[in-house]
Amino acid sequence: MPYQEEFLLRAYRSMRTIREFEERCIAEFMGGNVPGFVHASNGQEAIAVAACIDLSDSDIIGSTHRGHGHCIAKGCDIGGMMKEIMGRSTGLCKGKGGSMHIADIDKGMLGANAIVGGGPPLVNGAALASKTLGTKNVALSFNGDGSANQGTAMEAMNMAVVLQLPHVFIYENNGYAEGTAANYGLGCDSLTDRNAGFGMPAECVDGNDFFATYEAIKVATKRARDGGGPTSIEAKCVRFDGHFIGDPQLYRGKDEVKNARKNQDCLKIFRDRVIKEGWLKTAAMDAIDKEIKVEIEQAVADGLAAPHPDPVTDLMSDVYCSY
Amino acid sequence: MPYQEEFLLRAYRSMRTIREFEERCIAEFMGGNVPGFVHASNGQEAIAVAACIDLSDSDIIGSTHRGHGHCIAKGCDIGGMMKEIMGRSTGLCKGKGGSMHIADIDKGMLGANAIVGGGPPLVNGAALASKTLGTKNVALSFNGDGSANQGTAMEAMNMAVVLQLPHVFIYENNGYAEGTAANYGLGCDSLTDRNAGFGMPAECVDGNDFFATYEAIKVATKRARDGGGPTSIEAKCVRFDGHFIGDPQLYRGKDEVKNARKNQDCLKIFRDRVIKEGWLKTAAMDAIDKEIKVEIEQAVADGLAAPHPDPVTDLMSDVYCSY
Amino acid sequence: MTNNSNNAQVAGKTSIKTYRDAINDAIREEMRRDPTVIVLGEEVSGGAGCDGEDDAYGGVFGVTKGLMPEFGRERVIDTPISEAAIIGAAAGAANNGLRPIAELMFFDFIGVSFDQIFNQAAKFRYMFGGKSKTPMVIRGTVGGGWRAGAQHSSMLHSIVTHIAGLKVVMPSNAYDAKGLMVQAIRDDDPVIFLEHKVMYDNECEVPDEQYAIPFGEAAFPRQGKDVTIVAISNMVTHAIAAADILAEEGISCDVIDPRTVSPMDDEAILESVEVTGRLVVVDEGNPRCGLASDIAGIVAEKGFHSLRAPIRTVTAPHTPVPFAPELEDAYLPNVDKVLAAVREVLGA
Amino acid sequence: MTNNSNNAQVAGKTSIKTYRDAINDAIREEMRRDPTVIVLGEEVSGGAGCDGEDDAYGGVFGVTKGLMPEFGRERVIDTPISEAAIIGAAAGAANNGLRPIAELMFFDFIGVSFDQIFNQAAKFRYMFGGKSKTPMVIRGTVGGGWRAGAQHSSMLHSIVTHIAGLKVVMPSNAYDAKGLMVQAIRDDDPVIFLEHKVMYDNECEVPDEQYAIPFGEAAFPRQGKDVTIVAISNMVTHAIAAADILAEEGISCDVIDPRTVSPMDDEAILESVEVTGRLVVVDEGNPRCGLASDIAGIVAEKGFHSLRAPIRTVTAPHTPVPFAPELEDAYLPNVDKVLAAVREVLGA
Ligand SMILES: Cc1ncc(C[n+]2csc(CCOP(=O)(O)OP(=O)(O)O)c2C)c(N)n1
Ligand SMILES: Cc1ncc(C[n+]2csc(CCOP(=O)(O)OP(=O)(O)O)c2C)c(N)n1
Ligand SMILES: [Mg+2]
Ligand SMILES: [Mg+2]
Repeated sequence: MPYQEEFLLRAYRSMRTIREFEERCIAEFMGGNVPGFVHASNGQEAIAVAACIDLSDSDIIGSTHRGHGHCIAKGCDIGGMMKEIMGRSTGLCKGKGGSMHIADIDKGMLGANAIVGGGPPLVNGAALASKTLGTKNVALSFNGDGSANQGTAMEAMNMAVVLQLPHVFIYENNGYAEGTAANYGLGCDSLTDRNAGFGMPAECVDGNDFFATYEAIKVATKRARDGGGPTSIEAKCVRFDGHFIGDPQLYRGKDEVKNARKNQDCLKIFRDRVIKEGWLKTAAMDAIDKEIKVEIEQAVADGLAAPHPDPVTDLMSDVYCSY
Repeated sequence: MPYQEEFLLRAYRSMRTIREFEERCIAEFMGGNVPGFVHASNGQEAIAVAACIDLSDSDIIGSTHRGHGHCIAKGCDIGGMMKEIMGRSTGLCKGKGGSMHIADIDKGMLGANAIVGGGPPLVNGAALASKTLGTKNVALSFNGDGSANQGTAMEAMNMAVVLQLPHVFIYENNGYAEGTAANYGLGCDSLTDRNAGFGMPAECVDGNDFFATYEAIKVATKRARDGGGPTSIEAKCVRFDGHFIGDPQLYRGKDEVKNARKNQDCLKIFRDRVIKEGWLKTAAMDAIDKEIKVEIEQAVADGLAAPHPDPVTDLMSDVYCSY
Repeated sequence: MTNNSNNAQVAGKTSIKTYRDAINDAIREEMRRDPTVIVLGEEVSGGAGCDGEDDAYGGVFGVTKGLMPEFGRERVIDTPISEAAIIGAAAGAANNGLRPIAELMFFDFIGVSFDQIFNQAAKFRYMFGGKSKTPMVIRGTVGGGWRAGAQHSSMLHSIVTHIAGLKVVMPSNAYDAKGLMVQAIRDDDPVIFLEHKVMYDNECEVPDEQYAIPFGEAAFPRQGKDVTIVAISNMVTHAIAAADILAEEGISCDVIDPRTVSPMDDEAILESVEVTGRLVVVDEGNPRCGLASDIAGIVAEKGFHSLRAPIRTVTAPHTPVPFAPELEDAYLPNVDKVLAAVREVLGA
Repeated sequence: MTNNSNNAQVAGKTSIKTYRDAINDAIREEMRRDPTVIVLGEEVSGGAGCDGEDDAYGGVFGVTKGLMPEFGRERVIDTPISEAAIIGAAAGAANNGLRPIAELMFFDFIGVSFDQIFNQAAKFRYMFGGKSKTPMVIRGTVGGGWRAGAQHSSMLHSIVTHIAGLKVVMPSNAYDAKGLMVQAIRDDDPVIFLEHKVMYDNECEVPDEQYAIPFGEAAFPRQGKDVTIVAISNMVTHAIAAADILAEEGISCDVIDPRTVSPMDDEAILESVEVTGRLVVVDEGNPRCGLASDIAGIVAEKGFHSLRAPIRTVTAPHTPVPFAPELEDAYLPNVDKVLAAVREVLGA
């Protein structure tokens, strides 16, 4: 068995937690308990978990507007996340950030980013700190097919090569940037080839396949840690929900989502594989499913009960360390 | 003879005019007659002329901080240019622009640009206007090896492909961005390969060879005009002078410039070729050299005699068309 | 005319229209009239390259809905997520015969496109000695109230107002939105057109035909003689509400809506302060180097002798926009804050 | 202490130093003291990948000269021309244990890096509920006088002052430049450090040892009771010259140099105006939503009852910076314009 049981269970638990968290987020948003814009990552769980499962808290990730999955995969507390997304003062960012600006520096989660392409230059910085201080930490940025076209992302790739930074660029190609096809926004035939042109190893994987994604990122992470510089990994995947929660998704083909949920569900594919290979038992995974339902239920209940920020003191604090 | 004599003489005249203009600019700058920063393009004449010689006034070019050669090749009046560079009110931009912001809209010269990477998005716009209005004009942007790393340039390339704009991206790779080697700033091995990754035809030519450069750009321009979208042409070349006039160039290798002036002078190479092939006579070119000396002499004299702008009326005009 | 509409009167048929539809109207009619007008930006139509419906969004706020079906993808252009390239394409096209309307989905995205706005489009005319014109509009949504957090809720109008070469338009109601958009499209200079996202559904009576409202002419939604209240964009809503409350107490407020903040109708403000002697400025932006202190500074310089009390500015605090509803509500200026400021300048 | 130096006194050995060298000193000593301080930007060393000399530039204005030979390319990092990536790398590194000093060769280049400055670095602390710190310095040259034209001569300090989360430092002399740079590096928040390019060769007496000048404390290069002149960066030079001329006529000016414009020492200004009753603000930036009107606005709000005359602002006009020397000279505030303004507020 090429993977330890503990590892497989951990991977499954993490993916299932994301799925459950996102589905519940959607429900709570619809129910009016979550303010603002929320971008759910259900469908893309395998990539987040494949990327983060081997990382330590001192490794760094930089995320996107669609960041819940990355947070959970990196070990952020789901209670703290739910409170943050609900805008409560005990949330991960005291309710000041919200879904699009969630961060947990202690866990090496440098932040979601509501600016498309905002993350990769910052993750270069985390990687530069690792290189300068000799800590051997790696830094991973999550990017979308759409954000690939933002100049900041492209500059960051070139600079990562020039400075040989330990930065793994992960591109989650879910086929859409809002309501625009990835194939339209990207003028090239292959994002992976385009990224390879920047002078870094670049690989394209099936992001619905946890194992394929995991193996590719593992190689890239090791290379980065060993001083071999950046890598680009494009993971093709499916966005199960709208661009934002509430998006009517008129631009999607008939039955596209239905079929994807049936045939391209990374969780189902994982389950089928580990069962087929005899690596895990159905019962073990079902048990995890149940546990997680309870955990998420608790997170929501705690979130709804959590205190709201104080409009006077909380509004004015945390702008500066000192002024 | 694959080229008409008239064409060859025109090409030579244009290149020689640039050379003479730049050398005189350097002298006048050193003599205190030219204020500000000036970036001379001597050494790179073949590219400017190869790119512009077939263009009409309604075709558009967008230039860089190193823009004199592009202006001259596109047909701007050297008298008006010299006055502009000297800051006189009868200059091409009334003395308000200067060397780094020289423009001549009537000649399809959209402007030098003091912001590295500032040009290509704008040239996309010119190309878009051509496409939308169906004018069949082409638009060319001049870029450097250094500006290739600016996100704006990369965004513009992708957008040009997506919208299939008639835009030829010319990269003058002169080996340096200020005092940084092109090979350092570009993480990739080949800028041409990187640009090809964006989904456009990309070719690398010897920019010291007028003919090679001309032929490549001709194909690209035709493709653009015929609705075939953008092309990238990288032309390797040599910057004969400093980054700016007055640059001590400590970063350059011993004898590098001397050798380049000897062996990689595009004007010499042109002369040798046309004589070897029997396409032109030495005397014809020598005659042009003499004429141009006189013209430039006149441009300088006119420039020095030209009126200065009026500190009251000229300062406050031309901010808006109406306010 | 309803509450928020302007002082001007236009003959002809009118309809009750939302702010969103008024802008859509203006653009559509100008596109019909003038084939050089184009629209470009992310999701301005939506559905590009997709299997489902075209014009799926018509702008994420639906402002450009219906334009692509009428004018086609050649004139209503969905772009990659490349704001610098969007603005640059608009500016370059504007120099070459088109009148582009570029959309920044959220004006917060000026960060990735600012050079093309302030160093390029804004400066062409001056740098080139008056020889070029750049007739383009940059539309962007501004402002808080949507719980959209620090990177999607900013105002930022003060930053573009600082830049010579840009005109800055901030309609506070549907009537003005239409007339100012028509002017923006017909104007030969780069115009920043800022739409406050909480106002998209606000309605008022709007003439069916096209009309242009000149830039630099304030509107006077309430007239009075005790205190001048200058407010902009959605803050006009609060200023009017405050004025109506104060009117019942016998305090008469002169509410001025500059409508365009560059150029700005300084004279209207100075003339009003000449009468009232008291000034409150309400602006949702941050306070430092913001529009509120800009107006205060102008009056302290040119209208000093009229002033009978300290000027009071009502702005957001010097913080980013917080996410939590309680915090965002506390962050934003509102009717109560305007009332308090007016009472202060009167009581002082 | 020479003309331009500050009110504070420091014991120990001093030398006559240029503004350039004072900044270099501050950075070098901090880099010696603290291994987490790094420098990055275009040409901060120069010669990367070339056959000739290393440290060929040491910054295009020579400010970082000598740092690379001492600290190596690992800590003095030449970068590609990618300002967004430069600022992003600094911000991300600052969140992860380094204290980067990023250079924007000309501060005019904020256009291509502005998002990383204002939406990222400036907002991290607030958005993340106080859980991160971003100790970074962005150095940039500002200002006119070099005939560098519209895209290399801007001030732009008002734009960053508008942004909550940024501190903005604008030293007017070598003494302050050193002390403020030391503070900037040691500060735990993002600091914008703006160096006026015409001052690099200005000299004054500077202590050899390191000292930090706290932010938000104005300097008082001239004291007086007839009129308050607030000036910033290179405008302090003109304000002092004007004050010295007026002193001979028996007019005593209180010249205030805020040194840092965010945070700004409002109190020093208000206290001075309490005495003088008259205020002139001199700022090289553009007028609309600029620092001059910001200060005027603050005084019109908080110091109104002290004022005995209209406030006068002396700024650049509402135009880009022109190239031709005559035009640029007319564009820039100068001693004559300050004198005229002072006479106006006194005569009025
Ligand atoms: C600079 C910027 N431009 C535009 C947006 C609006 N926007 C938010 S997400 C998004 C699409 C991103 O697509 P992609 O990178 O593929 O990520 P996905 O949503 O598919 O996860 C857009 C256009 C933004 N937030 N920031
Ligand atoms: C945005 C921006 N960054 C930096 C500069 C400073 N600068 C001017 S030219 C230049 C080098 C450009 O190199 P390249 O593109 O190769 O053009 P070349 O000078 O070789 O013609 C730099 C860094 C600038 N003007 N604009
Ligand atoms: Mg996507
Ligand atoms: Mg070069």
